[in-house]
Amino acid sequence: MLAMALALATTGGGYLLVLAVIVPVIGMLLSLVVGGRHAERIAFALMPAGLGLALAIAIEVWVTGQPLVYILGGWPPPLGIALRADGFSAVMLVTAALVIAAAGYFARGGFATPPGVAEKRAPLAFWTLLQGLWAALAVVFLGGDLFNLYVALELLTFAAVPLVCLDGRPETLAAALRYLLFALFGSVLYLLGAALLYGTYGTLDIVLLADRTAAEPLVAPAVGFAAGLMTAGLLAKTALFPLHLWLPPAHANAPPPASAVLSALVVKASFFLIVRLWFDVMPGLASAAVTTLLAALGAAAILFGSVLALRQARLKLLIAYSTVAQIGYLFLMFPLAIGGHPWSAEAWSGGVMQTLSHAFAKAAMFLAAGVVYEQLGHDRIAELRGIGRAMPMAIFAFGLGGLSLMGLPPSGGFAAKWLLMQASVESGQWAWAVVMLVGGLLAGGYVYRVVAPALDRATVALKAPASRRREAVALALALGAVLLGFAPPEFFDLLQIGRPVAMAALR
Amino acid sequence: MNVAIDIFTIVAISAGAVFFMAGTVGLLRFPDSFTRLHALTKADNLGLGLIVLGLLPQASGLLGALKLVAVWVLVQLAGATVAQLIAHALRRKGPPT
Amino acid sequence: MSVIQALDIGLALLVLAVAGWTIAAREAFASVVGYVAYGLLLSLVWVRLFAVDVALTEAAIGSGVTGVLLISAVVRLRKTEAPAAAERPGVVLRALAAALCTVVAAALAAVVLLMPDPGATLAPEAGQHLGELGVGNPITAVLIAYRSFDTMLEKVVLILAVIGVWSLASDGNWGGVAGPRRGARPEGALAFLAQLLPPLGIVVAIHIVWVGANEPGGAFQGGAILAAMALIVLMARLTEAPEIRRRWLRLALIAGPAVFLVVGIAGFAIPGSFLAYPAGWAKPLILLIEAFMTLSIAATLPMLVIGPPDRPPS
Amino acid sequence: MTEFLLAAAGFVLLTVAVGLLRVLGGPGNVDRTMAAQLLGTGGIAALLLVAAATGVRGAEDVALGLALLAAFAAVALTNSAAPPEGRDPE
Amino acid sequence: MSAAILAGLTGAALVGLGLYGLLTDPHPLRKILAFNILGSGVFLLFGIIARKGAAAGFAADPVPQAMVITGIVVAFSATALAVTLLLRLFQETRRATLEPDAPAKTPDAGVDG
Repeated sequence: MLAMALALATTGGGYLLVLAVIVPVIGMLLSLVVGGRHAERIAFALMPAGLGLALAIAIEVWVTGQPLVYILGGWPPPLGIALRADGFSAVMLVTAALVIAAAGYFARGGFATPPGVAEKRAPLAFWTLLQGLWAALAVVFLGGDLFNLYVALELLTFAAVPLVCLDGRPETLAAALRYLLFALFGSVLYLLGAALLYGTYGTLDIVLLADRTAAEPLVAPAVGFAAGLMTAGLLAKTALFPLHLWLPPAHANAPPPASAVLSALVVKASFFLIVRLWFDVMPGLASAAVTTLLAALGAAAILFGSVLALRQARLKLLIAYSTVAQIGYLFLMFPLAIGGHPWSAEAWSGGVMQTLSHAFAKAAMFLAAGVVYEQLGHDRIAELRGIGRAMPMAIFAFGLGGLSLMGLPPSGGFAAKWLLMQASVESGQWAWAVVMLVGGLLAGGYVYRVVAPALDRATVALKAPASRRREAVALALALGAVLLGFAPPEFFDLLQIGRPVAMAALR
Repeated sequence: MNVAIDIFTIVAISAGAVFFMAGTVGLLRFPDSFTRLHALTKADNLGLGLIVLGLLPQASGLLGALKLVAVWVLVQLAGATVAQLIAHALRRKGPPT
Repeated sequence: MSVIQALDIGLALLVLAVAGWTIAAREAFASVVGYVAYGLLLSLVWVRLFAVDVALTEAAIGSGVTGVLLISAVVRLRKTEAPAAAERPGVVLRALAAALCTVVAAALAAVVLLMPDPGATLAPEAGQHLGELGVGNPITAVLIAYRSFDTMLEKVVLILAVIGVWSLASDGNWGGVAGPRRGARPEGALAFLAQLLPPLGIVVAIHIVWVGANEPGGAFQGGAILAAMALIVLMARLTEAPEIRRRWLRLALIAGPAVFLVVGIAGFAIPGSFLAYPAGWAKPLILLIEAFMTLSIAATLPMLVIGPPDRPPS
Repeated sequence: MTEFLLAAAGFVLLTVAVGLLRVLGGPGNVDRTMAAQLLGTGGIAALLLVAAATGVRGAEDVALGLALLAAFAAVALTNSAAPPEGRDPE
Repeated sequence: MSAAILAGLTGAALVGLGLYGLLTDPHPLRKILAFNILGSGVFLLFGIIARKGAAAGFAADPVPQAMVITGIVVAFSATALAVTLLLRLFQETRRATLEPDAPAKTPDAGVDG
């Protein structure tokens, strides 16, 4: 009951959670009103503040060893809404702040308002939507109420979809429309599930729901059905195989900074909610059948996505299909991390590490591909020979990101896959380990397809002058993915704070 | 007194319902769009008027009655405009079907 | 079977029939008109469910404003219908989809029938604090007090949607005006309606916002009616929409969430919690927020309907 | 009285439903637009009757809202059907 | 059978209908319509849940009703964005299809820079 009482009252430092949400909201509103080049300036002024807030939240969670809570308006759940941050939320917030800052820094120039022009379409849209997306992510990671999270998911959709088609080419418009339809389908299913949960338990607060589902696990058939609907909806948004159809065209055609943010963060947001749902809200319902099904889809995604990535002719499509595959790894944590087994903590850390390292690695690779595209005027893989000399940092970033995708040391991807593999061996679920090994080999194949010819000694004709600044941004993100592999044990302790099973011991 | 009012309500509303039926019969039987339009906008608006009239004594206070009348006026206005617009559109399209 | 049951069953069948028409109609226009009729019928269902606030929202947004949006779109897309119809999946796939949807609907129906009655509720908690808030309409209390955070974010969703719609303009038209040029001769009847209706509509909208604190109504419903009035004036070409670069337009768009945020941040200082209202100040603050939310919604919805600017700024 | 009002509402709704079948079938878009008008009038009548019978507060406001928007479908149609200058000449 | 149960069954049927339209109709505008019907079915289920929660002198639980109001507004903005995207797609390609065939064959066509 201690945990319950804690979850329903504002904790010290809780106000940081509010600020983490409203800072980007204020930035977005101000950018729209002031307009012009100020939109970019406001976004840049607020990025360090957002990063600082995210770090402050992470430190506060780490120091207190407890999730942070803020009760909005002084109305405690079930009537009101709570914001909560556990270890997972905190690291996701920091990741979001870093990736968004990097994407923003990369986008400078590409989305600049030229002097003498009061305001241009693409820059204003990009900077306001980027901040809107940031706010949406903050609510997703901090929201403690399933309906509030529905609003957050919609915020995310409305910020992400227009980013896909900022250049207005027909294929990006079609990709954006398809993405929007999938996303709306996902949210409406999610909302339907939430309705059934409210009808059964009379609350949508995650902690209260967890308590009530634990007290009466299968009080009504509504609960299982609701969980199924919500999961199906969120899977459509996460683009888990076979609901991935919308992802490759959308991610491959968006402007590079948008692609980076979409693949690094936006698909992770709905994944984050699936984790919340099955680990926090209704762990009692996560039977072996459910978790195995999720992991089996994940395994199928790994194999299918990797093979398709191997066959793509365009670099950005290759990276997008690699996202389909890497999302699959995330779902391997379900059969391994559920429950209070000795290996669960490892699997949990592995799943979170995969989320983080893929975010950095994939953002780096999309930005690197953006540099390639900009300087060559195309991204046909067959014509990439020798670009390593022209843009060494970009290719190095791509390679380092690939290293993490393959799961080779030293990288965050290695740590993630190692932890997951260890858990699958310890739990006797060997099949997942085999899938991970095969997936790693296939990833090696598609990374090699790009890096090997790039390092060739050939000369290429460049269309645009090299931008070392942009290459450096990509490289910095890739280094972030590598650095995660050196995370100290304290970092893994942080990831465990608020993990439902760990919290159950407190009750 | 109450009975008299209730009888008034019943009579007015019944008459209104009959007009609605007449409107629908017109929609079904009239041969072309122009005449159907008449059946729709005229008969139904009258029907609504009678129903509003019947409900007036049952309304809660002056504001309620005022709102009922306003509803009727607005529907009249919409009906008149729509009849005009649709007739125009039909004429632009050529001979009625 | 009592009269009311017969009425309810009839209404339900009618709703389903019109919805079925909307899905199955061969021509898209027929489908859209079916949807408009469907929205109207739904408001009746909401009244039967004692959800007058929802009925108002459905009437104004679900049927009215959405209807305008869809009808203007379907007329422009007429030529795309035949090619799209050729892409229709085969009978087997459709039968499979139908089976899947039947299973989902049946399961849902079973779940609904098995739900406890009376069910879980927050009505007592919601009613408990109405006194201290000074409002009589519990839905307003939920929207502007208990779950005000959702309401504020939802308005941000609307603003992002406007930015998304605007972002689909061509570069040259950025900052300009959306919608048809003024001066195309409006139909006489339409001009007449567009001059007569808005004053009445504004009165109704203000009434609905004002009573919203205690009776059904509120910012969303009132704002939607104002938006509809703006749309009819635009459709009659009595005036043009503002250029999207106008500062006042953008201020109107963000006014609602901005006031929400200001009140919310002030709440940090005085009652000590974000979005909390100091004792005794709740009602005036709620009315203040409602007023600005109404303005914002009235500005946002027409912008979403008329689409991206299609003419360069003057 | 209540029963009578409800019966009247049911009757109006029934006539509306029959009329709806007729106009939704066409033949043209303009005919179909009458469906919205038909429901605008009949739906409002049924709504007022039901509200009077069940004593739901605020239903007049819904009727007011519907009445304000009653002409919208027809206006939107005639407005888009006549292509003004400056829009795509379809 | 109470009005609430009936509305709930109607809602369930509407969800099925909307889902079918969303899955099978190839035209994006029809998909958008189907999405709206699906959404209104979900809202009706919220409505029945609210009605079953009648308590403390209220005819219905206000919390789900307020959620429906939020939901209707969000569904409208989604419709508006989707319709605008579709119209723009039509303007560019004279077609309204999501099938990625013709434009995708020449990935670099029309790229500026």
